[in-house]
Amino acid sequence: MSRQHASTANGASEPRHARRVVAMWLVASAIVDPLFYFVAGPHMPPGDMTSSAAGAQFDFNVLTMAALPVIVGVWIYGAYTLLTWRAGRGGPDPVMTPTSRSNIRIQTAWIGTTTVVVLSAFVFGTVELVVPAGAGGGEGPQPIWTPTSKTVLPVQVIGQQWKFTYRYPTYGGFESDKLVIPNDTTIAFHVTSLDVIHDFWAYQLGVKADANPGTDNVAFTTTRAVGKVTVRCDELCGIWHGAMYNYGEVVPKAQFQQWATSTEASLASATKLLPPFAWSYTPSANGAGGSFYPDNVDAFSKTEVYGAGAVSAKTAASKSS
Amino acid sequence: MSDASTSTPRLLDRAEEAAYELRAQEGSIWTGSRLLIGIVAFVFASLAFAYFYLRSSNNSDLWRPHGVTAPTMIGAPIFAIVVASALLNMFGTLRMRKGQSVDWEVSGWIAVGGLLLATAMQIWELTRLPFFPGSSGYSSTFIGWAALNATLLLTSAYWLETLLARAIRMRRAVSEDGGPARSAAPPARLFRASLEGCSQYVLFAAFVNLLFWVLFYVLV
Amino acid sequence: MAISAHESVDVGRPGGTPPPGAAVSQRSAWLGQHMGTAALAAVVGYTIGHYVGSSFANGYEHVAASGQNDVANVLALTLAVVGWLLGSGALNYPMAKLVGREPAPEIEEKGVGRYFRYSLDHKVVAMQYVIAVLLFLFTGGLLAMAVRTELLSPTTHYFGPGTYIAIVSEHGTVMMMMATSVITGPIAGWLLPLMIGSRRMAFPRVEAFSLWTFIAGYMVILTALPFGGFPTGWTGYAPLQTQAAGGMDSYLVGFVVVGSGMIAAGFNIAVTIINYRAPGMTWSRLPIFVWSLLAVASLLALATPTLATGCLFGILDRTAQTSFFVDQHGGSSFLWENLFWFFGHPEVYIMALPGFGIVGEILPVFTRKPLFGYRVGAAGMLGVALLSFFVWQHHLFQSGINPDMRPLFMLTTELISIPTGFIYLTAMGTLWKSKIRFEVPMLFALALYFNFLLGGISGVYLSDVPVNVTVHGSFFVMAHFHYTIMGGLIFAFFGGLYFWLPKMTGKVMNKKLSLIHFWMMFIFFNATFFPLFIVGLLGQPRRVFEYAQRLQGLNDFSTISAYLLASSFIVFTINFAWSIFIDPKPAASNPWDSLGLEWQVPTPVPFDNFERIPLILADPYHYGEPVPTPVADLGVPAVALAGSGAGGGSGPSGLSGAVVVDGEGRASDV
Amino acid sequence: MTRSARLGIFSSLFAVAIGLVVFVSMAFLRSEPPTVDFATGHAAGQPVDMTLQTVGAVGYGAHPTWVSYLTKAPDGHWSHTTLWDLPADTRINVTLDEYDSGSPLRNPQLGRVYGTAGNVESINGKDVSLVNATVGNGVAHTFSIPTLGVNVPLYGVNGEAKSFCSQPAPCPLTAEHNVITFSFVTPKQTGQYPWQCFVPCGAGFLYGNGGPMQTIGYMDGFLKVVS
Repeated sequence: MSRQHASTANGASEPRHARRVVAMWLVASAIVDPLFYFVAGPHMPPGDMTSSAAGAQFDFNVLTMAALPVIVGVWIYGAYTLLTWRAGRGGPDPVMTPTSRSNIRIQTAWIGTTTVVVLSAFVFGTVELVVPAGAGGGEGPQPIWTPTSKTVLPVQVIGQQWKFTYRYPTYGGFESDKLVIPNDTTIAFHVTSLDVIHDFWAYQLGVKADANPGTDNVAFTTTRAVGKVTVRCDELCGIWHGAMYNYGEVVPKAQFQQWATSTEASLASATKLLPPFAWSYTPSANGAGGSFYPDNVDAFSKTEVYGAGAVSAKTAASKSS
Repeated sequence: MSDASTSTPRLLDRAEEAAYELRAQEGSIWTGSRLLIGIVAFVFASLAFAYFYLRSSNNSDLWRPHGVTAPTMIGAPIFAIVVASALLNMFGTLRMRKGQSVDWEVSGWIAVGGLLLATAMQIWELTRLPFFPGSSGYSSTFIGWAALNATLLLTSAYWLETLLARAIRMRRAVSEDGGPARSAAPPARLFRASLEGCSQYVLFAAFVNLLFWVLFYVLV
Repeated sequence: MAISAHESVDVGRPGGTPPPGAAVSQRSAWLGQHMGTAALAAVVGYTIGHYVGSSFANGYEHVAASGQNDVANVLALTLAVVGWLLGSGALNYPMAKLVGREPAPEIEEKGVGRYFRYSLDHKVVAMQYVIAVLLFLFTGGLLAMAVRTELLSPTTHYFGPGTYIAIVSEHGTVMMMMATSVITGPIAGWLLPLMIGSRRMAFPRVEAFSLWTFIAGYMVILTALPFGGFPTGWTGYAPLQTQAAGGMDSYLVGFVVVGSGMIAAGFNIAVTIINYRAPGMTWSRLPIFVWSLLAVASLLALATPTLATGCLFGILDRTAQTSFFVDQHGGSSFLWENLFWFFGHPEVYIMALPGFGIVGEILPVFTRKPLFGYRVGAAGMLGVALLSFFVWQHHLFQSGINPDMRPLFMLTTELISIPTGFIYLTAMGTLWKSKIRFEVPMLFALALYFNFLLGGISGVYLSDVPVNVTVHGSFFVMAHFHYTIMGGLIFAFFGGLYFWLPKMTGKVMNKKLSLIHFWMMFIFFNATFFPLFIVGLLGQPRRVFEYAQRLQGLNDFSTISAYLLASSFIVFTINFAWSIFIDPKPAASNPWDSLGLEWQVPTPVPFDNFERIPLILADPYHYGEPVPTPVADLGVPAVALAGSGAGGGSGPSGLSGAVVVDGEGRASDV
Repeated sequence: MTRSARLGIFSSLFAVAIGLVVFVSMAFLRSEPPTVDFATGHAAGQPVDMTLQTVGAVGYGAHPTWVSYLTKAPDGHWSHTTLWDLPADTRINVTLDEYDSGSPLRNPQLGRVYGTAGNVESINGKDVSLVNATVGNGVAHTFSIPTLGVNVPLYGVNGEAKSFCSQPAPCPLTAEHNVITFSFVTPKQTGQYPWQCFVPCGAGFLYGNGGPMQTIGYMDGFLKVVS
């Protein structure tokens, strides 16, 4: 229908635009997808130091493989239409055809294709979430996707304004400023906070979990290679949010064993001062130097307390000054 | 154009324009009052969400320690007054539809008084609480409820009062063709549309009070 | 037919105009209330509120210890807003209503003074909105420059860390507040009645109320900085919120104020669309922009109450010392996250959809083709609006809340890309075999499609839970939503401004400056934000003042591009001031040869918009017909013949009798 | 109105706007406490001596009730600041007079002394490597540089003591105080290193971490390490 008007401009028969666009798209996609996967893919963040990092990298690459043809397709389509039918070329005026308002076949195909793509992305994402035990994300206090490994090393990550510390319950519950974990081991990070919300982001480990006060947020990963780890806070937590980072290490198992036992011994006297190990703590909502809530407000529950409630002397001090 | 049959669309003439715009205004009041109920419903849905969220998570075992509740001796009358006011106003509105605008005026003023009384009591209740606001999840949500409910009741009373005042002012102007209840004059028609919406709103306020009465005093 | 149906209903006073009733006497143009009295009353209100708050709360133990009286802050800000409304005259009618008065008739105001008053003319309100929105936008933009300046260096700091966080938070909040109204206020406020053939918005006072609360919200949020800023970002996460400095009160009060304006605007738009469509404006003839507004209005009206309620809880936590968000006292830090994002996600579609609507209007005009897949496009907008209520927990994938729900929220989030895809379908279909004029509005529209493609596809990465582990809370997210909001909404806003300003102001923008603005904005927008995707993937969290040394190159590139992006807005400002105020050139009545109803009225648009209520004959997309179907019978000779290449064709009103209209009922039957 | 008049109006509005922006950013947003210079005139290889004090309430200024650190400048006068220019790769000998009362620590792990020379501090002349905050006067504040791994808990004084400092800062040596000394080495890499207190000492704020805990010049600061 449209073709009968199209040939008026230059007398030549109208080129088969749709075929050209599709051909260009297919060629471009066939180039960019493998190019990305094989050249850039292996270097995509966050690397493959752990199972969850490798999973995130793989998922990222798969999504990009799906996204690139879409982007390239829209670009090619856009460039083609804008160049071909720009008014400056002096082509014919478009003429209303039955399909210029709607085209059931194209619309159905479009909806069908996007639906299939989206549902596949959903299925893929769900499998990649469930099979690798939560893919390194925080799963809350009762994880429903747990690792198959029988030996899991629990590491408690405690966020406070503004630093992370790490407790090792299987080594007497000592608390360290540095994150050290063994290689080839499944780790369960138990992330909690002593005050506001933080977020434990161990970049190279592919682990991220919010640290909420009074909540034990569990994230699993399995280490695959030794190396340095950067830990950053990923949830705005106040003035030093940007400075709330430290470094960790994945070390060989024997080295970890040695580090853990020697640190347990050297910190023994400090560990005694810590509250007994618990999966989450209930710090006082009041600070050391006088209260936010009045002192006579109800007593707290019986979970482990970081920081004692005895603040009266301090309150008196700040009042007197 | 003017001789086109009624099945052919044509421009409205001036008189039809006026009628058309009046109908649009009436429709706006109808739609607007329903949408307003929707908006307020989302406010109280948020409160209900907070209630159930804190209740079910029971953090630090402090949803409602020691079984304290807000004073029922104040809460129950508030609830009763609001429901009674809403029903009374609804009854008045029904009488109004039958042309008895005075019945509605009487019941409406009583309802306004009731709603204002309930607002005052709701605020007064805040000074009579047996708990500190920050002592538990229950105490917090209750303070939130009191603040929101006082606002809800006050706006209901305001809306109803404006209608009652308008009915009085309008009475003489529309007395010839049936008073506010029957008159075909545009102000009367808009007034009735607004009253319709207002009555629904007050009923909705009563429903909200019923729901949260159950949540805060009964189902504890 | 519908026309006959409404003839049969009882017509109040045949031949007469509706009597205004007992009208409030019109205030004097010189002595009345205006922005000056409003500001004065706001200052008085602030002082009273602060005095009252200080007098009874200064003795509280925690206030005495901290020296920070949130009660006084909140009372001062609240009473300042009340004073502002009182002084502006917003409360005159609500108070007159208490004694039963009818509203005053909306009379036409003249002169510059009307732009400083509580005007009930939707066109005046919209122009007030234009200025307010630009003020908001440029304030946020300057804060963005401060943010980028700090990020020039990973370890040496231009601002203190507390100031930096305050600036970041202020930037985010100002921009989010602005973006909620950037199109619904100025552009929709001006055009909605014209597009649906109405003489007014349904509730002109509600319209004006939304503007004046919007301005009040702007001033309230600006007080955050002198109050010490707030450290939470625009998301305001509790319990940091409860702990924060006095600026947090401005955030909470400000969002309640702006939120009530948003609710008012959404309410008014929805009611107007439903009730004030001209005869013949059936749902299938509604311009696509109006469809987007309907979707947005429902989101504004229904999602914002949750935010306002959440902010009320926050205010209570800070002043009455309740414990909504404090775990140790029976609250929950998750509660705010849920309430906030239940609003927050519809909010981002509040910001996306009007942009889609605008480009949907611009494209047919500059391609001379009907909008392709109109029904699909409209359905897509409603679909996005509906789905947006069911996706909020995708912001909380790593939070530890409901892990079992993650696949569900991943599904709903990804499903949104289907209706969003419809928007691309309509654009691509419209471009096919068209005749494209690269005028400035068209360039902005095309830029939206370019930017939103990257923004939308990066959203799929974020919705995928395993990938989200890496990208959540990083600069990747930041780049993503700047691509959707700035690359989408703000480009659409400027496209819309360039498109409709000739009609709104009767003046033309300088084309050369407009083109410079566009190309600078487009190039440097991408140069600013594309590197930030990479920065995020390489591990830089949001809202940090220190970052890894190896990321300095990318950050600096982004910062310098951001400066150039900002200078594009200087070009716009000069263009706007020059072309509209300093050296105005009159615009043609229909410079783009649009078929849209809003272009068929004369410029300047009369106070009543339409001399006669128009009879809508067709949707406004009948391009490419030998004799284009006129959009409406206006009852008076149309000011311009639509359709550039369409040749002759008689005036729209001459055609009306001959056009066979389908049997759909008149629109305003409710 | 003529075109040039309109041009004049808009130009002056534009100028006012730019002036406002410059003022707000320079005079308001960039305002911060003064930086005490310990680097200029420092002989390479020599340690730097630094004297600090912590007080329970500043007693003046915008926030008289807030706890704070104070710094004694090389010229001997006390400055209400927490920003220091320090030479790189240099031993810093800190003498800290602690005038504030103490409390138990939120995280008792911070009772350990580490990152200082010998991983000890000297409290009133006695070397200590671990402070038990639950006994005695508790810990008033800590001096911690997280990125350098330095943590020094500051043992509190008796808040009920007769000579407890209750005057505007700086507190005199006659008031009840602990003298705490320790030394650490600045890094070779120049740059700004944040330091802070980890005791939630912001009275009247939720978790005690607001107010002075989040304000430069009170309980937070920077070591500006220069070459």
